[in-house]
Amino acid sequence: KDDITIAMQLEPPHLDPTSAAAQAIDSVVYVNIFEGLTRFMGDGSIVPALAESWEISEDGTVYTFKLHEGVTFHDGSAMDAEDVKFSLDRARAEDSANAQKALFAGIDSVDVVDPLTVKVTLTEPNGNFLFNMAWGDAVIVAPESIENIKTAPVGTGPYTFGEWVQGDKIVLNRNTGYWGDQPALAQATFKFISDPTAAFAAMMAEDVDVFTGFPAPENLPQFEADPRFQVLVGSTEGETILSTNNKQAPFDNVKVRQAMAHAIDRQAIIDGAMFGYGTPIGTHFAPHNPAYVDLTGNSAYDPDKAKALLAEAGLPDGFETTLHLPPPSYARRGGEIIAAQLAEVGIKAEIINVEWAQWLETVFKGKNFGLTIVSHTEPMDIGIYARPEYYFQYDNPAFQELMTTLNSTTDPDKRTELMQQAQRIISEDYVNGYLFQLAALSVAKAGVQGLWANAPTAATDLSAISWSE
Amino acid sequence: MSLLQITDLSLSIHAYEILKRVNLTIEPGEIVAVTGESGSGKSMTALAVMQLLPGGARASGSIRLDGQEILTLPEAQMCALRGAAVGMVFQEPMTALNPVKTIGDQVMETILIHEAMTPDRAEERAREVLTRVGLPPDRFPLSRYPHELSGGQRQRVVIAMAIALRPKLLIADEPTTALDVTTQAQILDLLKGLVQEYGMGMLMITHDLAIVADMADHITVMRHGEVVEAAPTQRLLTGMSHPYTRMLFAASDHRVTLPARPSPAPLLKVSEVVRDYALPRTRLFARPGHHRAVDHVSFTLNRGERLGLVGESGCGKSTLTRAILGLEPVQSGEIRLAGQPVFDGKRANPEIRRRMQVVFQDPYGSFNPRHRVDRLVTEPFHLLDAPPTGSGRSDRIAEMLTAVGLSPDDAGKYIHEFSGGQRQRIAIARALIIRPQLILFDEAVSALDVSVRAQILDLLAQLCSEYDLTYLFISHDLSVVRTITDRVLVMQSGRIVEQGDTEQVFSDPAHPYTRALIAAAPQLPETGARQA
Amino acid sequence: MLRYSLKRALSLTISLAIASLVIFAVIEIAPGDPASFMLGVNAQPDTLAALRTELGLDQSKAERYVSWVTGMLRGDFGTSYTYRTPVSQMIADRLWVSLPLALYALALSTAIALPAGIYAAARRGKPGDLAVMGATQLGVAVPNFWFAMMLVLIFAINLRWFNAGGFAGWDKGLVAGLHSLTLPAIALALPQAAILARVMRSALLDILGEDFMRTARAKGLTRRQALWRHGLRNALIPVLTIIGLQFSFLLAGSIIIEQVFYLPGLGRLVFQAISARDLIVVESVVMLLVFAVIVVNFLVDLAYALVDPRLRSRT
Amino acid sequence: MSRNLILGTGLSSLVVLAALISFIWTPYDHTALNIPAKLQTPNAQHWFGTDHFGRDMFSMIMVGARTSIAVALLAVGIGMSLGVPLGLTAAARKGSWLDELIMRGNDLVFAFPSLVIAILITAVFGAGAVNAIIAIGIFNIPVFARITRGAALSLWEREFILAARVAGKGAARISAEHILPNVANLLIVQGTIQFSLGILAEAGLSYVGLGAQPPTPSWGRMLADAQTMVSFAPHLALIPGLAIILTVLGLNLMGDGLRDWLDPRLRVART
Ligand SMILES: Nc1ncnc2c1ncn2[C@@H]1O[C@H](COP(=O)(O)OP(=O)(O)OP(=O)(O)O)[C@@H](O)[C@H]1O
Ligand SMILES: Nc1ncnc2c1ncn2[C@@H]1O[C@H](COP(=O)(O)OP(=O)(O)OP(=O)(O)O)[C@@H](O)[C@H]1O
Ligand SMILES: [Mg+2]
Ligand SMILES: [Mg+2]
Repeated sequence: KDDITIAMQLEPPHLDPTSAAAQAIDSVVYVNIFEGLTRFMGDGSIVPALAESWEISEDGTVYTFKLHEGVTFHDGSAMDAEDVKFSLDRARAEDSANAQKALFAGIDSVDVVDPLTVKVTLTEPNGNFLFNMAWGDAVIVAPESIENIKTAPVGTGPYTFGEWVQGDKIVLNRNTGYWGDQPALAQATFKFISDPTAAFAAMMAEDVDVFTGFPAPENLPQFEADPRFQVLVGSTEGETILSTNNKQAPFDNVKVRQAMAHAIDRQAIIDGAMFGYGTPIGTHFAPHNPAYVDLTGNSAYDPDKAKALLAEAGLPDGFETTLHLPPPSYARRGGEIIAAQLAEVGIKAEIINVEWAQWLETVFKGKNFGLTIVSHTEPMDIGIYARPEYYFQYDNPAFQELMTTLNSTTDPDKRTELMQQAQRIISEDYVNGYLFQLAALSVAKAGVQGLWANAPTAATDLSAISWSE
Repeated sequence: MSLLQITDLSLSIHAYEILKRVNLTIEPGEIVAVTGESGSGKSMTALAVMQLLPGGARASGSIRLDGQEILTLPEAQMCALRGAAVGMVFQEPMTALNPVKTIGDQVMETILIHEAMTPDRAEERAREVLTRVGLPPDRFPLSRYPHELSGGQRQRVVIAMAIALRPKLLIADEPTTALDVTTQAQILDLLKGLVQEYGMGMLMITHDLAIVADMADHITVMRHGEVVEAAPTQRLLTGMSHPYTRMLFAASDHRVTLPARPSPAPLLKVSEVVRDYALPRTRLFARPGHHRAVDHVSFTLNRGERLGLVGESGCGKSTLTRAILGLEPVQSGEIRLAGQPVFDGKRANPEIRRRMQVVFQDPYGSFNPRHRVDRLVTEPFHLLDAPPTGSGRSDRIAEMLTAVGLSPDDAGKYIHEFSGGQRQRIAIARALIIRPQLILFDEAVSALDVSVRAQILDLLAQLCSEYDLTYLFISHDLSVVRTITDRVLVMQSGRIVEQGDTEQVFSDPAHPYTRALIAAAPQLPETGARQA
Repeated sequence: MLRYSLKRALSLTISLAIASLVIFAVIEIAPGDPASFMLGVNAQPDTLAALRTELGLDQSKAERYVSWVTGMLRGDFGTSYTYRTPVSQMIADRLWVSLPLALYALALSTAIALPAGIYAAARRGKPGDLAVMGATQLGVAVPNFWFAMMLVLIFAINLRWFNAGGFAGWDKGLVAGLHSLTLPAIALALPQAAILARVMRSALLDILGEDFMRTARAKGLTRRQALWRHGLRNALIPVLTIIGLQFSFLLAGSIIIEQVFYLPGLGRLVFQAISARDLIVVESVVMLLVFAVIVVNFLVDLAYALVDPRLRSRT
Repeated sequence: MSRNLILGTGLSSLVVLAALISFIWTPYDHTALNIPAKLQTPNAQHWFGTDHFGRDMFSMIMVGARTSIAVALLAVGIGMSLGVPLGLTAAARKGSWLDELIMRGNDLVFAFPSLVIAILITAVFGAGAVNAIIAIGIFNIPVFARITRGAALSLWEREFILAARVAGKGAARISAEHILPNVANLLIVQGTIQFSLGILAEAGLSYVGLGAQPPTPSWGRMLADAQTMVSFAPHLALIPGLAIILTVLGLNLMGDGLRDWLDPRLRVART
């Protein structure tokens, strides 16, 4: 068997990873169709991809990338330094639609040295630069394919785009002209099944071979008990938090935020909403990251303390607020539980179920909310706390200062220390309610091997996958 | 051996006894008429012969057709008899035919069920039969649907289906009640001719004694499910032995005496009235056509006069009534009551409206079933500026109910607690309660049994002397109009073709249409009953 | 007949025009900007503006309504905001699931309901009738999506006779396609069948009481013959009405059932489009659904004329 | 009173009773989560078991009845209070442009399946019980308008209406005094049926998330929540499903029974 059907919850809106935030795009195309200079591995490490090697100048501002030889795009044209320059310049251009423009913000210039050498000059040293270049938003695209990139992507990866039946599936085929090792699977079909029941049914019926990001954790025990299947539980970069509108009264009072933090029983949420899958977090940082500090103690479940804090804040009878819940079950179910827990201490949170579009409109853009539950799945995104205009509106100059320092620091130990300091600040400021790290839940047929257990970034690395005998 | 011999037929439906020991015999070529008031069991007797009784019916006794016992015959054999040996014609030609099948199909069906033959041959037979009943296929193709035929024509199709296989026995249940007099005469002639020609026996059910006397060789009178009298026509007409039979005959030719009419002083003047109904558009953007229901009608109704209006169904009688009442606008002409127009511009004139009242045909549909009699009767008070209230009101109600022969206590009852005749009395009370100058009776006695009809006519005559009534009496029943009116108008297709004193018109009709109408109406022969 | 059809066609056109206006107006006031949804959380204002221009969102409402309607008349439903593909193409793909499903369900429910109704009417008051009527009472009361869940539980999860969801695709063959539509069709059809059977029965019973049925019996037809030859076609008139009305329920039902079985049909499309603020898709699919109901009722009106000659001759 | 009527009234009153009692008493607080006690099958403490949050299903069913009844009842109310006057007006002005306008308007609304109305409404105002009521209510308007007009038209042909016109009464007065009382039975029967359809519609809307929002319990949402768990906790789906079925069944039986009881001649177009 050399083909595979992989199901996931969300269908990509289009297939250009460089002009949208949708994770679903990366889940299909990242390292399959498109590759960047560097790439993520399943364990989160960054390794060379199109760039064979690189040199970093002494002051840390000039990166000289040596490209692999003989790499061609799927349309047959050669991938060279011009393409890299084009891709990076396109991403950082004024009118760029890139969703992660910040990744490229520090680039001062991109210069073609020779067809296989590119020099990237930064305005200041950036310890994250190679990491940034591994993102799906930084993949190398062919200038002549830009026109149709959204529906007929052309990349350098081990798979070529086959067909897309909107609302149903996308088919990828093995790229026989791939510059690297030939992958084991000749064909891969991505099916999009957002409904948890249908997900369960499709798996049970063996319609699909793999389901990544399985949406119904309650069904996992059944798969575990079934010899036909294997269940992979890993970690994602998704910090699931109870985002709080820090500018809105009474949340502008740290006592109130602290009270809420103590009113929440994380374990109940993990058990009730995620059926036990998920790691409690006490700050906005992934627990599998070496720099992580366990700060859950700052916000231990203690309703009495919560009530006392509320009284101190002048709200002995609690208050009313809104709780906007986007569609994923961590939010919808978790929201119901949190609302009930908050009610225990006198906080009446009115649940408002919203679609993502509405969420973006009212919560994210409009900042017209009290509370909301979201999983922030971008890797290493603690930097959002340094943006006072960001939807939860945390404005702490000290923290902003700290982030600036962090960005210009390249020394690993120093960086770790700074990151830990940052974790502590937001934890002790109770900026948001920190709930749990979203688990990466995958179900696969017993014979599938090579799947990523963890999800350091949204990706389905097809070349790693194969069938056992 | 008789063709049909019914002996001691008793019938009950669930717990109700419907027929009690009915006896009846029909010989080939003989017409036996069964008559009697509504609900007396005439139809049930016929249905028992067909074995098409409603669910829950249990029959005992014996029905022999050509010597064969029918009551115990298995359903399959009964099916073979129906349509082949016994044919049946029903009352309502409008509904007796399947609306979605052509008349040819429906006639052919009778033939094809019973006799194996090619459809072509059956079609041939159907043509013959339809021609025989007066629907020659060149003018009435077999492909016509029932709704494309008039009532009389449909009844002919029903008859064609019943006689297609020349059954030995033909049962006709009120075959002409739904038709107007001229058509009725034609259908009766057709039936009589068929009986003679085919030598069939015929069981004819009708409540119209004039038809009975005219058609039947033998008469059976029923009442409450029992045969009260049965005899050959001649003998029965001359010597009715049962008082019920005598009463029936007397009532069906009931005459009343009206008080003398005062000297003529015009009350209602109808001049050149035209009433058009718009027809549905024939083409999308064409001007819609119209149907002229009332066509330049003019007449005068004097104070204290009792005016009749006769004409066949659909000639425009009710339309004229509605126009006089000011319920519908007229297209041209004028209607004045006591010198004032009924219409005040486009709207009805309330001043005039309150001087007129009306009594309708249907004693069941004329009342809101949810109101009590007092409320029903006082509805016209709405027309008064200062309607009586309190005891004044109840006194008026009591007075009116007494006047129409009911008790003041009836004011608290609902309408379903009254019989048809009583309801018609209440309708009269409602019309009288505001003492109108003019009352319109639109077929006010047509739906009633003869005996009840006689009572209502008596009541009217009595009220005429008590209240000096002026009325317009509309009916298609010539005998009723003849006795209850002073003067009569004859209407044909929206026009008044003749008018004059009632006796004058009836004894010496001037217009051919009037003559045809009178000739077609079956006449009850002189019998000894009238003196009783 | 022609005039009748023309008149119905005219009122159909007017209805469609008003419906399109209503739909457009409602969608217009719906909050949520498609462009900002598409670009996600970190969108830059200038990028947004560029996208809005590209999507035509910066035109006036009237302009957009006109171009939408005239586009539809040409079969061009515009371009999906999220997928960037022609909406007509997406709808056509989905129709290949939704339409067969609706027809399958309609066929199933008719095939079950009419015999059941006839059977019950012919055995009025007898145990057979009572059993059918009892079953239909229950059938009417069962929510179709719950029924669908139970079907999945029994036939897909426990017995594994059918897939619990998804659509095999017609390219795998007619049998495979129908196989994946079978459970959804049953879930849709049975509650409908219950209603239809009741209507069929009561229509037949009404007809059985008609005078012409007695005439038919008097000709010598057996009860059964009379029922088949004279009863059925007349009873079809109310049944047709209900089938026409049911169509609207069938569509609504199939939107939900598509959710349960995860079928890539129009229902799912409209839900997806709503959550993605793909308003042009929402508008077009809703318009299509309304169009379908209106057209089906138009066809039912025409079918009346075929069944009932009285309407036909009102030329 | 027929067996249907007794059985139907019995079932329906049971549900109404449960809804009413839930205002003053439920075995447990229906909002109280008890996650360690989740997914229990029916037992002595929890008669209908517990859901995935450990909430008491019996209490939720009781309170859910409240939601179902309130939504369906209000929707019927909207349908009746707008549809009946429209139908009466159309009948009184039969053949006029007003009649034509009302009936074409009806056809138009009828062309929008209730779910589509709900989708449109929620697209604008967001999901919620009120919007479900409005959606179902709008759908009910043409139902009542048609049935009222149909019945009223045949009444307008009756002679007692003619008698009332002869008594000088205007169309509005006649409609109120004579037509309405005589279509009341029909409306009661149709109202029962629409009520039961409303319960089904509410369940359907809540199921797809367009109905009542948490924490308001709703049978349809309970089913939606249960969906991924049917395979290991079937009671989560069975119990709300049966609650819906029995309620609808009760109302339908009651409607049928009422029809026979109030007036055997009335024939209601069942849709
Ligand atoms: N289906 C039925 N079930 C019960 N009783 C019935 C049924 N049909 C008729 N009857 C009763 O049987 C009796 C005789 O009815 P039948 O129809 O024979 O009367 P009729 O003499 O033909 O009257 P009409 O002149 O009005 O036709 C009546 O009292 C009637 O109420
Ligand atoms: N509302 C209407 N629209 C169109 N045509 C009508 C209408 N009412 C009556 N007609 C037609 O006008 C003509 C006269 O009808 P009308 O009711 O006055 O007859 P009639 O003499 O009272 O008959 P009957 O004896 O049957 O009561 C008929 O041809 C009828 O079809
Ligand atoms: Mg009779
Ligand atoms: Mg008349």
